[in-house]
Order: sequence, then C-alpha cells, then structure tokens
Amino acid sequence: MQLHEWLADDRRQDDTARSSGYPFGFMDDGAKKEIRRSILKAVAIPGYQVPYGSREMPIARGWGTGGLQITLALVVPDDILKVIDQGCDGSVNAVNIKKFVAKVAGVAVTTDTGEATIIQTRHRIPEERMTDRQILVLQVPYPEALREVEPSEMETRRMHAEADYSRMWLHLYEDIVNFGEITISYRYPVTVNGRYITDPSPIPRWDVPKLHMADTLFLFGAGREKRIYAIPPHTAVEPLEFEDHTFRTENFAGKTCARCGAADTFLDEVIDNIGGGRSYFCSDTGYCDKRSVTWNR
Amino acid sequence: MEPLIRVRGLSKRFGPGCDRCLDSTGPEHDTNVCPHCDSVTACSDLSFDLFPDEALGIVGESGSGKSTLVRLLHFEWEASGGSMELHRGGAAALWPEIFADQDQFSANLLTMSQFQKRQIRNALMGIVYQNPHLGLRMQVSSGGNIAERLLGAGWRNIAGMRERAAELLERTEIPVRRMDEPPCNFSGGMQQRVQIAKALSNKPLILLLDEVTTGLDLSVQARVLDLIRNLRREFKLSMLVVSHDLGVVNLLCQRTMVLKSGRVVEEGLTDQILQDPQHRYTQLLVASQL
Amino acid sequence: MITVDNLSKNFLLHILGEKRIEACRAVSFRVPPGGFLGLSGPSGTGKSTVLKCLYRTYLPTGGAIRYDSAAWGPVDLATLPDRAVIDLRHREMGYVSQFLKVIPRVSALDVVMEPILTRNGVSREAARQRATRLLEQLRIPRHLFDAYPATFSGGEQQRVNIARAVSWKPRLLLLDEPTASLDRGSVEIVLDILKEMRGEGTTMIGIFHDTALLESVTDSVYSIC
Amino acid sequence: MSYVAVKGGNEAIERACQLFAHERSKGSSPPLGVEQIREQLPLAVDRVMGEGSLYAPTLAALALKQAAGDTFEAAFMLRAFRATQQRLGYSLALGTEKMRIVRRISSAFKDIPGGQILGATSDYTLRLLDFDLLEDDESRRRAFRERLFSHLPAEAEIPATFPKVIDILRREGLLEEAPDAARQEGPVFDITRQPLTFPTGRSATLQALARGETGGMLALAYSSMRGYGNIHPTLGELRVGYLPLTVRHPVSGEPYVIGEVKITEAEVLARMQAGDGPPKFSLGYGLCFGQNEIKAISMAVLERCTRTTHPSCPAEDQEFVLYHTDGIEAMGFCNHWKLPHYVDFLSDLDRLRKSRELAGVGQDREDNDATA
Repeated sequence: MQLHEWLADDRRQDDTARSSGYPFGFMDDGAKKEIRRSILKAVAIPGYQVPYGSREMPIARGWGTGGLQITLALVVPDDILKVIDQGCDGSVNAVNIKKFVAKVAGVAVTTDTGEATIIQTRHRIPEERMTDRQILVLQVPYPEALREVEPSEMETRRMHAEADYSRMWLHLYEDIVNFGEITISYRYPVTVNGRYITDPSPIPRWDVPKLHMADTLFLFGAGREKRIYAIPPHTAVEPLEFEDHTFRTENFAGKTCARCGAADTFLDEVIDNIGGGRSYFCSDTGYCDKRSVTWNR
Repeated sequence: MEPLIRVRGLSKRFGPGCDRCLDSTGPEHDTNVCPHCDSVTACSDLSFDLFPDEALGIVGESGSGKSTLVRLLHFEWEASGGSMELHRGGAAALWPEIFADQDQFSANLLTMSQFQKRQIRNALMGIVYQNPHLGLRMQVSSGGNIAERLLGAGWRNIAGMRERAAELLERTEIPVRRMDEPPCNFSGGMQQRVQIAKALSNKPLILLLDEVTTGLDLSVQARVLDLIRNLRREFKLSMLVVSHDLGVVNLLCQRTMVLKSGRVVEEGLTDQILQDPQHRYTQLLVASQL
Repeated sequence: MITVDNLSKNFLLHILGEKRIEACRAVSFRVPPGGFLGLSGPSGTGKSTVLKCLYRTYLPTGGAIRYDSAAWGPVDLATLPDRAVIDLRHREMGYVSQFLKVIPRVSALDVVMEPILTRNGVSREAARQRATRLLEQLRIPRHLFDAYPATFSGGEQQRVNIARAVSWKPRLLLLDEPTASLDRGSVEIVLDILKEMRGEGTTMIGIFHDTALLESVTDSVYSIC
Repeated sequence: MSYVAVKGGNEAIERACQLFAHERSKGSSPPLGVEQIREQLPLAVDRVMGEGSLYAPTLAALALKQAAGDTFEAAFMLRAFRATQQRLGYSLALGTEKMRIVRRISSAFKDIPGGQILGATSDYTLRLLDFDLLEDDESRRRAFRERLFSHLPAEAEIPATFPKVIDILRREGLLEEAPDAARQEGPVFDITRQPLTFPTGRSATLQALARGETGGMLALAYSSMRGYGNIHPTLGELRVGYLPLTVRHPVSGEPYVIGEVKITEAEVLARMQAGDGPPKFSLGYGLCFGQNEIKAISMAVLERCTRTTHPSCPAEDQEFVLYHTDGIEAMGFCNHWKLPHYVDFLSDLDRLRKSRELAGVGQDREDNDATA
C-alpha cells in the first residue's frame, strides 16, 4: 500500500473501529502523530534511538507495547496484518495482539508473509525475503546495545554521540579471551550505516544478515524503554566482528524440519520425552505451512 | 625547530570565581584559594612549549596545579581559559580540518568538540597515572586493556592486537604468559608498566606521566624510570613528566618547569634549575632535596 | 670561536634572607678556533663558575658570551633560549666535570657509547668498537666494561667520564679539573687524547690546578683573581 | 494539640484507631465477608500469606479486611500472629516433581514433555476495563460458569508428575552443579530463630526471599534485568500448584501427608560464567506461597544474582538484597519516621544555627570583612 495510493483513496471511517468505543487504532490522533514523527526521525538517522512519549497499552509492558504502538500508528484500514512471536503465528501473545489490532483498526489478518503489508514480530525475522511494499515492526526489550557494558543511560548516550565504542569492542575481545569466541547469541550488536551500534532486538544470529541491504523497512519499537529506531531499506548493517573471528550464524547442519523437510530455516528444538530425545521444526510456522502444503503433496 | 604543542594562558578554576581571584591567589599569597569567593584557581595562565623528542619536567608540591595541568592537556577536564595548539607536523594527515590552510599550528584544541578531542587524544597522547585504577580497567585482562586503545583506533584483528599487546608487554618487562590476567592480580610496579604499555599501544607522540613512580618501592621505581628512559629514546617520544621528586625529573628531563599555587614560578634547563635556582620557591624546593 | 666579554655571576639566595654571593666579576677573554685556553687562579675565585656559565648550568648575571656556532651562527650563550642551548650541548659543546655525574644502572660501556650513538648516529657496532678502544686506551679493565661506574674507584670513574666526553668529538670542550684524581700515567694518556682532538680542530677551555700541567698543554692562560 | 506531651494524648490515639475502624465500616455497601475476600481476592490473600510467611488463607483474608486492603499491614499482622504460634516440627524435604500442577510453562523450549499447561492466568488478557463487572451478581456468574463448562470435553487425564526442564539440561551437563549448600545435611538455617549473618548460606537466602516483599524484590530484580549486572535470565520453568506436606509420624516415624500448600516455583537459567571448567548455564531458584509469579521470578533472579562472586551492582550484593527486601522491616522503619523526633530535631536545629553563625550567614558578607 503506497502512501499516495492511500491518500488518493477517500477512506470511510470503518464502522468496526467505531463500535469498539475507541478511536481508529486505539490511540488518539495526537499520540499517532507523535509516533509517526518519531518514526520519520528514526528513518532519517538509521540506527539512532529516538526517545518518544510511549503510551500505556492494554497489554503489559515488556509484552510488545513498543511494536504495537508503531503498528497502530501506521495501520490503515486495508492493510493486511501478520503477527508472530518466536516465528510462530499461533503463539499466545501474537494471537492476542493480532485480535486487538484487528478489533481497533478493522484490518484483515494473515499468516502468509508474502500477503502481509505489516508484520509485527518478536525475536524472529520471517524466512521469506520481504519486499519494498512491506514493513517489519520488531518488538524490542533492550533498545541499547551498549547496555552490555554500561548500565547508565546518560553514559551510553554520550558514547553514541561521540561514537566512543571501544568498550563494546573490548567486551567482544574479552569474550574471545575467556571463551574462545564471541558468546553473544541473540541481540548480536550491529553497526548501522557505518555509524551507530544498534541492537537488532533479541533475534538469533541466524536473522541478522537479513537486515543488511534489505528491500523492506525495519522499524524497532521499545515501549517500556520509550525508544523507536529504524533500519531503512538498502542500508548497510554489519555485525560487530573481527577479521580473524568473523560472525557466524547458528549451526543446524544435518537437521531438517520434521514437518516440511526444510534444511535452510531456523529450527526449534522440542524435547520429545523424559529421556531427552529431540525433534526439530521450523520456527517460522507460516513459512513451514506453505512449504509443507507443497512438500506433502 | 618548531614545538609539537604550544600552550598559552592555560587556566582552570573550580567554583564561581570573582574578579579578585587572580590577584589574591598565587605564589606570593602562597595559596590558590580565593579568600573572597572560596573558589580554587587550580592553575592560571600556564604557558609553555613542548618540543618533539623532548622530556619536559613539571615539578611542584601538591596543590601546585601540576596534575590539573595534565588532566587539562588530556582533555579530562574543561579548561577555564587558554589555548593548546598542535603543530602541523604532529598530525596534519589525521585531521586536516583543524588546520586553517597554511597555518603551522592547529586551532585551539581545548575548544573543539568532545568527539574531536577524543579522536586527537586517542591518536596523539598516552597517559600513565599515579593511581593505576585511573588508567586501567582492573577486571579486564591486561592484554584487553592494551587492546581497548587499539580498538578505539580501529584495529579489528584479534591476532594482530594480541601480537601488538605481547610486544608491548615484553618491552615493558611483563611476562607475556600473564597477558590474559587482569591487572588486579599484579603488583604496583607491574600495574604501572601495564599502564605504560597501554599508553604506548598506538604509538602516541606525547606521553603524559603523572607521578608514575610515587608510592612504588625504590627498586621498582628505578626499573620503571629506566624503562621510561629507554622507551623515550627508542620511540622518540615527547614526554611531560609530572613529579614532586626532583630526582625523577633530573633523571628523565632536559628542561623543567616549577609550579607553585597554580603559576609557573621558574622554567629552565634541568641542571640549571637544580644548581642555580632563581625563584625563592625553587630554591626552597631544591634545598629540601634529601 | 668564543669571546667572553665582561662576564659576571652573582647568586641571590632568597631562602637565606636575600643573601648575595658574588661568584665572578668582569671576566673577559677570547679563544680562537682550535685554541686551548687555560683558566688559572686560586681556588674559589670563580674558575668553575665561568665554565658553568659557558655551559649554561649557571645563568650569567651580566656580560656576554659570543660563540660562533656551526648550527646557529654567532650566538650569545648568556641569553640563548634554553632549546638552543640543549641543541648546542647535543651537537657542539662538551663538558667534563671534576667527578663523573653517575647515571644510575648504566654500564661503563653504555655510558661511553650513548653519546656516540645519539650524536654521531653511527651503527651500534661501530659505537661499541670506538667506546671499547677508548676505555682500553684509558686502561679501564675489560671485566669492568659491563659494570656500573658508581661502583668504580674515583680514578676509574673520572677516566670513564673523560672517555664519555671525548667519545663523540665535540667542537668546543670545557674541562673542569679533569685530571685531578688521576695518577701520573693516566694524566699522560688524557693529555695525548686531548692533543689528538685538538689536531682534529676541537677548541678547549680547561682548568688544571697543576700549573706546570696547565702551561704545558694550553696555548694561553687567563688568570682570574 | 501537641503530639504527645499533654494528658489527652492517649485518648487521641484511641480516637484515631476507632476512626480508622469507622472509615472501614461507614460505607452503605454490605460488610465485606472474610470468605468473600478469600474466594474472590485469592491473589491478594496469596501475597499476604507469602509476605507474612504463614500459610493460612482465612487469617490472611481477615488481615486484609482489618487492614482495609493494605497488604503491608495485613502481612505484618499475619507475621505477628505467627510469632504467637508454637513450632510443632519440620516437614520432610520435598521434590517439586510430585506437585499437583495447575499451571506449568517454560520459555526455554517451544514444547516440553508433559506440555505447556497455561492454567489460570491473566497474562494473556487485554487489560481493558471490563465495565460489565460493575453489576456482577450470582445469576450472571452462574450463567458464565454454565457457558464455560458446557462444551468442555470429559475430564482430561492430568499426569501425576511432570519432568523438570532443568533436570533434562542437567543430564546433558549444561547446568552448574547444585551449590553444596543444597546438599547440606544439617538442620536448615531458621531465619525466624537466628538473625542473618553475612555471607549467608543458600537456605537462609531462600527463606528470606520467600517471605520478601513483592514490590521491593521486583524493583531490585528489574534493575538487574535491565542491565545493572549481567544476568540475562531465561525462564527454565514456572510452576503453580499444590505441594503435599509430609512429616514424620511422631510415633511410627513413618512419613505421611498432612495437607497441601499452594506454591509458585520459578527456575531461571542465567548466562554462562567464565568460571573454571567448560562454560555452563547457572541456575536461579525461587519459590513462594500461593500464586505470585512476579515474586517467584524476581526471587529466582535475585537468588542467582546474589551468588555472583564479584558483585558489581546492588542487586548482586547479598547483604544489600536481603537487608532491603523484607516488607515488615521496611514498612516498619519507614513508618517510624512518624514517631516524635522533636528531641533529635532540636539538637539538629542547634547544630545548624551554630554552623550558620560561624559561616557568618545572616549578616552581609562585606561588612563581615570589616569586622574580621
């Protein structure tokens, strides 16, 4: 849905939104406007954390209020929404958020990545490559990658302002000294646009390369911590690595999805029985559904 | 020969200050606390040049402003006034923007942005504090402490950094097998030597030494001072040696500046300062040598 | 080469109640290039003070010291900026005091080699050979070469001191009682070395309490009384 | 009227207590039954029982009613009542595998043997005020119950035991060995009989935290979660259920069950340590009375934090955590500032005036020079 298309088309106020007694998109227009302006600033300065007046939502802090506010600020009636948690459409919290947004914005929902115009996600990026007609909204618990080395917000903002990142690099160096490799598993810090060190949200290493020079717009919303930041399309996103200790993703060699046979997706490990037997399934259930339909035929 | 650094009118005041501060503090009043407004004129109107490959001694008792001087030059504290200019030869290639077209000297470094200051400090200066806690991260490996400066300067190869760290630790007589141990496990003398290794990690032009051997045992102090002397000759470093001990300055420096209550009371060749002191306070200082 | 004109030096000791001590007054003399001037006079009349003023360890109170520097042209040592004095000391002026100013923890060989390396920029090996030759010439026992001079006898220390001063061939050499603590044989060796250096054009000003020695080795003598 | 000096003081105090009781009962609404509190405010009752460290739902409900809903006061009354009770004995050590589970989830694995049992929780509700509850009555509730249970399948068989997720990890050697204190044979450290001395053993830490004040523990644990300290917890398992209490029969010495206790247990996995041996996950353990998941999780995080060898922040400093998380001690001391302090304040006043005098405050600074 391009913006100009939406503006040209005269929107009728959808009656489902009115019936819930709440304004379209649950938030008042002032809130939506502020969040949109924060998003624009975030896109203008890739990787920079824009502080914004985060509103309380009917779901708990730490359960996706940041992502929700971005979705609600952006959604238009004929958007198609997909919501996933740990890659799964059926996950309890994802279902809740989807129901809530559908109720207050009257939008259609889907589990098919290709079909969705807005995808709100927690801790995963869909396996399918997203297009320039889609937006991925990531829920963020810790917006500050430097929190690993510096608890104080005042100090981390100075470090960003001065691009004084040696302490973060030192942390990685010490990891290698103590453990023989960089032990960061999720929230692997990346440098966006060659300037800001940014926290990609707790996505596994597996998803980090998908952020680099992508076609789609990535918007990161931290509700509790009141920050919005973005990785615009075609932006360089490089994981912090050393020439002789390069970034590597999780290793699923020899394992395939028990449901759709995929060998190139991030696999969940499920404990079968008390004896500790394991089986593996695609974490991205939408993708797995589509594959298993064709795979089982 | 052109100086590497030109410092003019450097001053630092803590507290509100008043128009009577300057003329009611200083050597003649034997204090740097202003009786009218209680603010402390830590140092006032310090001017000197530091030449390439020169060790300049700064002596004075506590409260004379010598440590303040080092903190100001290292951009740790905001100067209340004065200028510090870098010679074009020092680092023209690194920051063309701080040199107006033809000028030999850069703009005033003290008034630049924190970002630029930190860039310049990282590339140009190394510092060794009297208290190792100020110079080192005690819980991080000593190799890591050295690597931090290299990382700040853009090094991105672990093996390369470890090799550089090992080389520096060897140069500063620290067993390389202890590279991955944190400095909190080391003796005082070793901690100072790790600081020296860290200060030299990305080949600075200027080494700031703030009372580095104070509090060390005599034999350890001797070893550290010899190390500094040899390193200066080997790396052709300019050094600012701050000490209350004339013996240290005599061993390392050709020229010496004597500070008292925040002012320069005398400046000259080190042997002249020791054998033919002019100012009252310098005579007192030399006479009170053990 | 060097002209001293009405040189005077007083000490003002503030900490002794502004006590004024006059060290020397109205000293004037000239030394041609390659010349060797002796300074004579009873002890305490300021001979050492004059040399220290020339070497700028003392700041002259009055008068001028005009010196034709190779690097800087004619200069007045009395008022020359510190930086230039350091450069002259490094490249042209040598000073041999009565006793060796011990640099702790540096071996005898290194003490002699250091000026050669830093001033003449020869290879380490060449410097080592020249230093070894000089020390042998001054009859310093081989087993003392890598020992610290602080532990040597007075004579041995002074011989190392001289070896150090002459090792790098300065243009102007100031000698303050260099042979005072040496035995007869050593004095002869030192004088030969000095004669050799004069042959290569070094200008010298020296103080020798032994007047016979003074007369024999210098071209002219200036007495301070 | 001055606060205490005049004779009428204690009469005033008596009036104040009566006024408080009056505030509770003056409304037009029917008196609040203790059973109503116990049945309809179970989570408040659970919290008060936990902080009061006495498992007595009815007494906790009474305390809540008496304290007009103030959980600090209610827990305090329960704690005071507990002190009057004679200690009859210690129950036998219990494994929580045999718990009668009503809720059991793990965020470490998508699915776990025995399944993720969501049970009764408000976690997934939309926090929208439900205005229908304004006219709640028995007929509406009966209709809701019928609708709820009408289409449920026949009773599903709930397994007697559920395997512990951390046991599976421990079998794979990914978990640190249980610290030796856990295998301690001797009598359990009893914090109600012996004062805490630092560093304390694990049993003392667990007891103190088990009766800690939920809000205080949450604040400290949240500070650690947000970055002060480097504990990145993953919830290995959270269980809510009923634990059979077994004691040794006084005569036959045979163990037998004397009843059930509702508890919440949280097991938190923290990032590995750079300790000796291969890197492992470290374990934080939390358990408290009733259903109080925030407290159980905070307790697990704090229990792990306080075992950090080099504490780098308050949440990792055992002394700081254990001294500041007991609700009764904290609210008591906070309220004590309301006690008269006019004697102490007078000496303060005197000090202040004296030093201002010395500093010459009051006169103009200039003429102060004149007089000097």
